[in-house]
Amino acid sequence: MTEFFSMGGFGIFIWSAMGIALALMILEPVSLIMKRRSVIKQIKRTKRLDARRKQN
Amino acid sequence: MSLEVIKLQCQRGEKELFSELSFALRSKQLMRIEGQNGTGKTTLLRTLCGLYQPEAGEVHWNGKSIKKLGEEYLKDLFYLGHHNAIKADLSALENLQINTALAGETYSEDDLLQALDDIGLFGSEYKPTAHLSQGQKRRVALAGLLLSKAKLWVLDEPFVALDGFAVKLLQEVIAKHIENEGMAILTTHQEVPLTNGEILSISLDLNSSSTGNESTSSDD
Amino acid sequence: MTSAFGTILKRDLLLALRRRSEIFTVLFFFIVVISLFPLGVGTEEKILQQMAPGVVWIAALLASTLALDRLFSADYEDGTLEKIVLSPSSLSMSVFAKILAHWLLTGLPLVLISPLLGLFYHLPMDSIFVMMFVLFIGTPVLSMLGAIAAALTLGLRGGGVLVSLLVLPLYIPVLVYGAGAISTSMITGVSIEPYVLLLLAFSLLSIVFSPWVTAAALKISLE
Amino acid sequence: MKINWFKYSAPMSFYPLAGKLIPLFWIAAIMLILGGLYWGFFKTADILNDQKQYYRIIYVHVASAWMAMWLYAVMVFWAMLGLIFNTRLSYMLASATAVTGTVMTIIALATGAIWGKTSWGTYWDWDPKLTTFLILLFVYIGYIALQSAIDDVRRSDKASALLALVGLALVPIIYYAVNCPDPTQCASLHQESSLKRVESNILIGMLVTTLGFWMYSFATTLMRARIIVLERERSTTWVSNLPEISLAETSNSKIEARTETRS
Repeated sequence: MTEFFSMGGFGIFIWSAMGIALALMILEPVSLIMKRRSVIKQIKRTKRLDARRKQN
Repeated sequence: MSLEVIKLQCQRGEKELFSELSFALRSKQLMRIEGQNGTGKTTLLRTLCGLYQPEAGEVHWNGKSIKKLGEEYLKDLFYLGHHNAIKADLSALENLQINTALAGETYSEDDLLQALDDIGLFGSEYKPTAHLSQGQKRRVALAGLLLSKAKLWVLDEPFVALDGFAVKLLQEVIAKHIENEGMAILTTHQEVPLTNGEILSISLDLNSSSTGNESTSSDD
Repeated sequence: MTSAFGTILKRDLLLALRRRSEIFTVLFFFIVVISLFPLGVGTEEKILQQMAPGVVWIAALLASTLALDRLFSADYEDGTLEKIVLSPSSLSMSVFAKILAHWLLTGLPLVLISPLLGLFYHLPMDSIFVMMFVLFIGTPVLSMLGAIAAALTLGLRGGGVLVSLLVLPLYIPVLVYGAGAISTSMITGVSIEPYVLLLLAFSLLSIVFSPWVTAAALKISLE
Repeated sequence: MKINWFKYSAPMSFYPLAGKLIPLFWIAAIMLILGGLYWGFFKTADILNDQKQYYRIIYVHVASAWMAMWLYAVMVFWAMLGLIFNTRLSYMLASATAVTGTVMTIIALATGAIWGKTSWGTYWDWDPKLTTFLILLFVYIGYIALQSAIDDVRRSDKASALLALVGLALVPIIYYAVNCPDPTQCASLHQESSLKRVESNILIGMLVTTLGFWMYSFATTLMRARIIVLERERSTTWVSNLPEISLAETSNSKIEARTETRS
């Protein structure tokens, strides 16, 4: 197992390359989900304000 | 000569300014565009000049789309925007000469000086316009109107910053242009009395895409 | 057709004449940047000779982007740009006139002052002539490509920095071959012809296409 | 069968369609990337001797590098479509593609630098390829910067589309300049990068991973495009009728109660 992870001494490089790619490719969709939530929240807020304005 | 606006729709950002706007303008007609700030008067004028692409609809000049006419249309057009289109470092005379040359017209220096004199800039012809007052700068821009051979004048708030004398003068100039088979579109609150011609008016309202088009004739 | 071209060219030169300081600012920026390098990296003749081509070109790139910001924005602010767009003549030609004036005012002075800087860097006489020549055929590309970026960023907040960001990467081919030609000229027996031909090709291509693209960009930005 | 393409060019019909496709792309992306890497890590062990183990970086590096270039082409495609047909959705897709393209370029650069350390012993070598990707990154960033500097949506769409086109015209010239700084000798460079020389076993892993990266790019681009659609069309009725936007009954009555007590 350790032999697999060390990859003939190149393990640190290989795993850090994979790690960088993985980190960025997780960060991107996560940030998109968060952005989507905040946009929806914002739209809802304005909609709620509009609804209240109509009531008064 | 005719300008036709067909089902024009314009928007700024998310906001729709107007839609389904149609009207026609012929020789000897003057059109006043009314409306509060932010209703799209300037955008409409810029659309008529081809500076702004409408969301939908077309502008026709003599039956042909201005997009297709291109330079052909620009030859017949004089546009005066919010800015005076004059260079502060150049004199009134130089500015006038450059602006008429850009419009494709050449005049002798005497003609140019005469126009500046007529608009009340006698004595300031050779000064850099940076030293002129706001009203005088506007006059330099308007001096171009005195010389312009364009058939269609599109003027955005032409009376702003002018004093009583200049307002009267400009009214006369526009009236004369209309009488000479010309046409003009302007945004202003100022009355423009015509002796011979027709005044149309359009008003752009906030939150409403419909436009009233009543015409008042002062022909008789 | 040509009247708008001539009018705009003459007008821009006249305006520059009234405000000479703007030309000199760019020129002195160029000189100052070039003079700072030896102070930073040492004054050894060998190093300076080796660095000179790159330094001269990078200083030229920076100086030309510095001036780009004002290329259209002055006309935009006082409304004369609309006058030019609405003039019944080809907008590409008018734009070409503006870019040509811009090059005459900011590019050409750099070419003319460059021999002095060649002396700073101990360049041989032949290389100084080569440098002047490649600057002469290369700097128009800078003005041409720069005009596109200047038109796209017209009237934006922080437009000046944005112009540099957009345009500096696009200058790379000119930098590579412009500096390459000067370096090669210091090696005896190697022809600089390929470099010159490539630079000429870039120059011609940019002169043909840039005014047209810039005109399209201006129309977009004026809306 | 005739498909009404213009129907899907409208944000209103695009939004729900994209919403349905995104999970599918995610599933495909995860499966393909894991499959490709599994193949690369476990099925090619016998091909590589210990000195060549670092070759495994290639799966991610090549996939991201290809995507960085392809996504630029995709972005230009949408930008061009927008400029020609003036469809709003094309511009939205163009700007949605740009960010994923930037991420791919960064991954390609980072993994490329690590690859460089293992094979050449240095992280950065001004290798023509790495340099080109650095410039591609600058171009992507310039595109995004221009877009975010312009407030007016219409102008920002058109201006950035034009910039993307200019970039497309110039990137090959820049690539040539970086590749052949000496115009008399550049034919000799980069022969080794052709696919033929790559072991077919490794190639399979590379292609499968790349396909997975495509799916990933589709998924993130569509996600971003949906957000852009929401932001730009927020004032339309179809957006406020969306299930995710509808105000739940409970929260509605809460507000009513609150307003009542206040008045």
